[in-house]
Amino acid sequence: MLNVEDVKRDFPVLKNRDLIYLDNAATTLTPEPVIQSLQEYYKKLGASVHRGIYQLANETTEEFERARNSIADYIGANSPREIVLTKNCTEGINVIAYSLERWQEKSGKVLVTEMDHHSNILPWRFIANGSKKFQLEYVEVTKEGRLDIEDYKRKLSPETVAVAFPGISNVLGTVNPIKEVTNLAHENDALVILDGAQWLPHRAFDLSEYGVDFLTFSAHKMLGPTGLGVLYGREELLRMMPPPFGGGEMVLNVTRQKVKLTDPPQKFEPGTPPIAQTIAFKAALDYLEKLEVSQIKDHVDNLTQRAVNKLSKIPYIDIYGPKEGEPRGGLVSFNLEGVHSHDLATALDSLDNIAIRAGLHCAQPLHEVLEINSSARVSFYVYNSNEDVDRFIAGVKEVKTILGGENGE
Amino acid sequence: MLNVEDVKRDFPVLKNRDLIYLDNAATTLTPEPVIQSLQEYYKKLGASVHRGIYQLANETTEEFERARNSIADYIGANSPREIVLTKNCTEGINVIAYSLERWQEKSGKVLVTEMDHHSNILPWRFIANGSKKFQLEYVEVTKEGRLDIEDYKRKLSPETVAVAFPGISNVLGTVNPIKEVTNLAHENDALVILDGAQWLPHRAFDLSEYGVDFLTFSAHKMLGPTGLGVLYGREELLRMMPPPFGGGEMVLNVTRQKVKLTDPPQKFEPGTPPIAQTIAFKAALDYLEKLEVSQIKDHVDNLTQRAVNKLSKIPYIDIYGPKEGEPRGGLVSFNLEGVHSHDLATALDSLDNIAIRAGLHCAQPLHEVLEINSSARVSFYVYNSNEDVDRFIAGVKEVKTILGGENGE
Amino acid sequence: MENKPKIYNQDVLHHYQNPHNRGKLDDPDFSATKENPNCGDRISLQLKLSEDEISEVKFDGHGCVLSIGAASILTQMAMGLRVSEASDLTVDDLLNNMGNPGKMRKDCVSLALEVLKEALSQSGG
Amino acid sequence: MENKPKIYNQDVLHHYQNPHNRGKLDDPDFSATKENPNCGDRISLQLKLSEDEISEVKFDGHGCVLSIGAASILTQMAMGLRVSEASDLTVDDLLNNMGNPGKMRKDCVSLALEVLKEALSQSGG
Ligand SMILES: Cc1ncc(COP(=O)(O)O)c(C=O)c1O
Ligand SMILES: Cc1ncc(COP(=O)(O)O)c(C=O)c1O
Repeated sequence: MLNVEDVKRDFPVLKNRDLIYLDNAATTLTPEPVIQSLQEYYKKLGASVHRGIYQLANETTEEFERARNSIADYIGANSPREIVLTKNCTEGINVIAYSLERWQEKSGKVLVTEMDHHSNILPWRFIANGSKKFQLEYVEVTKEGRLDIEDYKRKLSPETVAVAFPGISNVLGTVNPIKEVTNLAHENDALVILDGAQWLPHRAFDLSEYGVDFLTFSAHKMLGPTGLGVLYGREELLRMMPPPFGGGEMVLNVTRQKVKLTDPPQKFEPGTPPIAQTIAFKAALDYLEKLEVSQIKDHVDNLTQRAVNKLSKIPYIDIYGPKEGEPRGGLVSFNLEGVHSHDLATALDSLDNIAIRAGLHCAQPLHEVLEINSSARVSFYVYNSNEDVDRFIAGVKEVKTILGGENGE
Repeated sequence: MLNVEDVKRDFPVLKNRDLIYLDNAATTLTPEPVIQSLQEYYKKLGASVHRGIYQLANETTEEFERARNSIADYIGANSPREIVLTKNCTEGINVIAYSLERWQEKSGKVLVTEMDHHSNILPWRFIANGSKKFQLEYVEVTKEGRLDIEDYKRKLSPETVAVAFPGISNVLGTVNPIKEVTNLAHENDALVILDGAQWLPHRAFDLSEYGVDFLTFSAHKMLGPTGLGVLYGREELLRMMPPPFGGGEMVLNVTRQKVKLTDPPQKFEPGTPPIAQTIAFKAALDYLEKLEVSQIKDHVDNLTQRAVNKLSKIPYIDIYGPKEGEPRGGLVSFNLEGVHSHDLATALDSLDNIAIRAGLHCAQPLHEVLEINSSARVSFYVYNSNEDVDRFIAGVKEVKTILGGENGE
Repeated sequence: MENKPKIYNQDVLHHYQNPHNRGKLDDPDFSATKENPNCGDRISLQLKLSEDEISEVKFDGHGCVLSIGAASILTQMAMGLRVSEASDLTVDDLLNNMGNPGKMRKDCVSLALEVLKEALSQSGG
Repeated sequence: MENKPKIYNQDVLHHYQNPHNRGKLDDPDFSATKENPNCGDRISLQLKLSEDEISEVKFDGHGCVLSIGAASILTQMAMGLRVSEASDLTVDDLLNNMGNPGKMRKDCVSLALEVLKEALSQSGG
């Protein structure tokens, strides 16, 4: 079991502010060891990586590559060559979308889902609009908030180029059947891109178990610094695929006429990478492993179920996504009838410093499907306690009394 | 005059290591106030920007946008809406290249120069290869290492779509006539992209003086953190141009069929931006302004001229770029006959902890023009002293004695 | 850290619960509708001019306390103004009349104002 | 922080200044050339087999102390080896024979080895 009080002590923001932070699906707070790592980097290292011949550059490069190794190990990649460092999860998806478009001989459909974050919709859409090669299609979401596997099977065919979907929906909390989706795609020779932004923070992920071709996630949603994302790609694919972006550090040889690229991952990392952030992300992963990922999952699951249970008992509330007791990934989105989600967020913040999210959560197509204009969302992490959930629930009830009963319709 | 001893004290790496750091054109060391700013960010703030309704998100957003304002002011932009935050200088150039390709009706030549960094060559080349719209041409460099303005005028025509060039060459140190190049381009209705990576660190830059359409640079080359670059674009252009990359935080409205984008700069910043880095970059700019940019320029110029003078007196040395006394941007590249630049760098590091760069400096086409396989480069910044230059010179002489006289030819 | 506001100023809450000038005009001179895509709030506004003055104004739509409250308050502020005067209204004017709710929700407040400006711009004013 | 190496091991420097097996074979069985694009160093290598053994090997090219030194030392190491044995040589074997110069320059050292492997691969070995 996680000892939440111990964990909380590692997070300076929670000491410096009176705060119940329940917006973890957007970004997480930062623990001491990560802050420490950044500080050490800038105080003791700080040269550019790969090209320097002097000692400082060598040490910096070694720390940087050691961090890349840790990331590879964390997700069970075969090699650090499969780990491309990006600035956020979104960049990784864009890189794959552009690269696939140039590389794929096959032309046909790219499937995304109605529950995708804009970051896993718009890159594909921009590409599909600009090129005659790809057409975008949306796999539907059932009334219960699950991926509609029957609809997926109908839309999937040997003409499908790629399937992009989230491990966990950032609005519904739905935990998708990664293996099933992946196997079906592979039977149709379609590549699989998994948006792991909401999965990686609190669930173990082993590539050898799931077999996806690409995986993207963000460091800042799992205790790491801002400005860093990870793109995993199977090595043989990364070797064959052309990098969409050009720059320094990615070429073996450039004459005015020819370019010879380096091997992955450098091939996909033009320019100076986010060095300090990558090294500090290793500190975040070490911290998560120290807490134990399975413990983190249990803890987050408990908080989430507690929130679902208690919320369901409040009258006039709509909860989206999986039912009580069903698997759910660390978050709950809901609406209180007669109270706009924005008003709820403002009120909880004013009343008791409870930070929750309200709006569309960058998932507008899903809100269209749900036929709602916005929703409120709470999301949990290692430093949240049962008491945080209870104060949140008390807050919701209070807001209902103050603002409910009349709405702007 | 800069008081170098005072300045040095602000840089922990220089206290923690016995080091003469002369690889500033690659990346610079980090001063206390920037480290402090990062630490404060992660200890006191740390929510996601723009979308949060609670107090923590509000404060984070305000700090973040305040930093964007500072960047705008630093380069004399009309508005923070002209400042797009990227992960490095390279990303900025890629964004512009992709966006122009989609937006420009005009098809024709893009001019780059033989002295460009790969980061200002390959993005254009990748685009030119993938599209029939753009053809790449190189403006030549004269024997003296200047941009060949006559060649430029010959290649420039109303069919020229864009001209991309560096303010200062990262190998030659040549200070290019930005205004002249820009005016000629504009007379031909060509857009101007200035690679400011080597200019911004030690020279004032005022957009209203130079009138370029786009400007890119990196925070990590001017005391800022890794993982941050800046792309400036004239507002009316950014408004019209389509963003090449999709994701969250950049849309007003997405239905399954339509997308309505936000205004710049958010339109070009899909996904969670490098928040902490942007805020810390403001601390770097404040620090530079405290030292005074004109003083920094004088100081760096003095060190550079001292190095050129003393190097020229060493027999069997080839120095590239501007002659003694001519304007030169903070760096000197050279070769010692009979000693490979890699050996020189290793030797200086071993003998006296002097960190210099050796190789191609991501500017291989230029090395082709110079007809050399590699070069050694020293580059200076605010914490370097005359003594650093002198120890470097003494080191070069010592290496010559140890390794010179026989070469691998 | 600034002091937190009470959830909402009583006045704003009152306007939200009992909005003024809500509804539709039969024969408006100008009208406009806008949506805040971040939350789906939608306000439409109709107005009639008599000479150069706003003689009637009504709004309709759905939204949060601040957007509905702002719309209600704004219609009161706009009534009787000349087109040029109404066009000069700023978000700050509106915020002041609402007891300055936190900046985080500026977009909610400005929606009504944007709709008004759009309607006015059609009048060429 | 590790201890800094002397600039170079005396032995390596000696090989650089007086390279062994430098030159060209008249009638090589296999040959290969590679360049390290980071610095322009270029090594070409030629070899003759007698049965399955390397009976003659020469290299030529230009480069730094480590790439030339490595090429010279490697040709000595390879002479007389079976194709399979030579194919099994690793950078670490080579580094060990060079007194382990710093890792920062591994690419300089590995160039000669890569050229050897490329030549050997043509033999089908
Ligand atoms: C002239 C020039 N342009 C572009 C770059 C690329 O900068 P970054 O690696 O931060 O993208 C550099 C730095 O190496 C440079 O010197
Ligand atoms: C499911 C999902 N995908 C992608 C993203 C985008 O992550 P980032 O903003 O770090 O690029 C997010 C986070 O908002 C997310 O929840």
